[in-house]
Amino acid sequence: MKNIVITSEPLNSQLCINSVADNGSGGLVVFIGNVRNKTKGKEVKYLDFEAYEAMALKEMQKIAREAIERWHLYDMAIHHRVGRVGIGEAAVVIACSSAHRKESFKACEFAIDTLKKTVPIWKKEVFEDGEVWVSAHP
Amino acid sequence: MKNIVITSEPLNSQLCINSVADNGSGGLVVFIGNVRNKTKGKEVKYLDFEAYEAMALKEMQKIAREAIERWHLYDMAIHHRVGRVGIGEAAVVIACSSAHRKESFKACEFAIDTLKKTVPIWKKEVFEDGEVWVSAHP
Amino acid sequence: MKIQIIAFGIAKDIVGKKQMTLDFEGKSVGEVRTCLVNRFPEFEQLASLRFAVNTSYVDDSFELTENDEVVLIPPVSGG
Amino acid sequence: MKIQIIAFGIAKDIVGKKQMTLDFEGKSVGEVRTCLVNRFPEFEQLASLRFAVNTSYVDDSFELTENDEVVLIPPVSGG
Repeated sequence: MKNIVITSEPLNSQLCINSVADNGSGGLVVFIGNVRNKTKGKEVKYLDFEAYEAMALKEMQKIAREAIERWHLYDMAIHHRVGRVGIGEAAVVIACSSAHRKESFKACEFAIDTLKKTVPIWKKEVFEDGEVWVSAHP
Repeated sequence: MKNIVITSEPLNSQLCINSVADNGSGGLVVFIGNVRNKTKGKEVKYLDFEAYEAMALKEMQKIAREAIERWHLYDMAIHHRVGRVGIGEAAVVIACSSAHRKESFKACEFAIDTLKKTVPIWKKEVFEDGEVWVSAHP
Repeated sequence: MKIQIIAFGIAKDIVGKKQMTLDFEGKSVGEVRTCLVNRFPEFEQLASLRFAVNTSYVDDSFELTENDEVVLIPPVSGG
Repeated sequence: MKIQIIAFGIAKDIVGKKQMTLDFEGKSVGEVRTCLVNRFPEFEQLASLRFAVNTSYVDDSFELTENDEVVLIPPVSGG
């Protein structure tokens, strides 16, 4: 699936959007997850993402396939960045298109919610004085 | 409000997205309404949008202000195109950003739903053999 | 009373021009509506017809002043 | 039985390397879990620890074969 991408290059949201745009589609919804400058009030220098790539791609494909089927989408694209990602840069871009906008909103939210639960990608927050694997501990 | 725009130039969704991106914002949701090639199975040549511009800008500002307040957004931008808009081109782009993604999804959907009810903009579908003001008749 | 009418979208097609002077009996927006429907029966076939004064929606009870600009808002279809 | 362990994220920090051979008693993933927690008590402090074989999640009852590759999946945090 050319729409499911893991890359260490900066994400291009326009490219992701274009890959699901279709002359027949009226509504297109996009989610962009940007790296925040703070976590619990503490300044973040940058994030470092690690992926178990073969499995992550497979799980991302599963999400897209399920979303397309469940909400009758024209298409869905999921692009995830790995490696070092700076503040304000996109870590993930998800775009989907459908004849009616309600379906795209639901499908896009489902995709990011599910990605955060099932896709084997890990992020480490790097601070001035140390680093932490996000969500590792309860 | 520089984020509320009516223009006869092609919309640049990246510009709209950038205008609400903020180092503090984790979740960014974008809606893009593209012109469809068909309506009820009939081929559309292009759309022609007319706006009562002073009032349309005011109503769009109202929507953004209400959404920002209700869902504690960082920001919202609404760009609407007028004049002749070709198939596959964007008629509207709405982008918003918030600390948590759920709020952005809700706010973005509220904005496009409300825009379609309250903002004085009219679209005419132009076919090979005539033209129709959309939704004018019950 | 004489007012200025400004028409958009299909309303412009129905009255045949963007702008016109309307001389009507009464002073409320509701009476403008009645006068318009009588003169242009096609308005009755629209899904809705709203009015705006000073870039705000007004309802039928709104009272007009001589030479007010009243904007005809047929069903909107932006987005 | 001997299997290959591949570790990501914090699991890699806990075992101290990306890849290792594990010699454990039994044949199920659950028994791998017990062996790992005994050897690296820090695993007990994680919010979760899942396992994957052949790029699919497997549960604790999954039975392994000699030299299988078992991937340790600590709590994911993509997006």
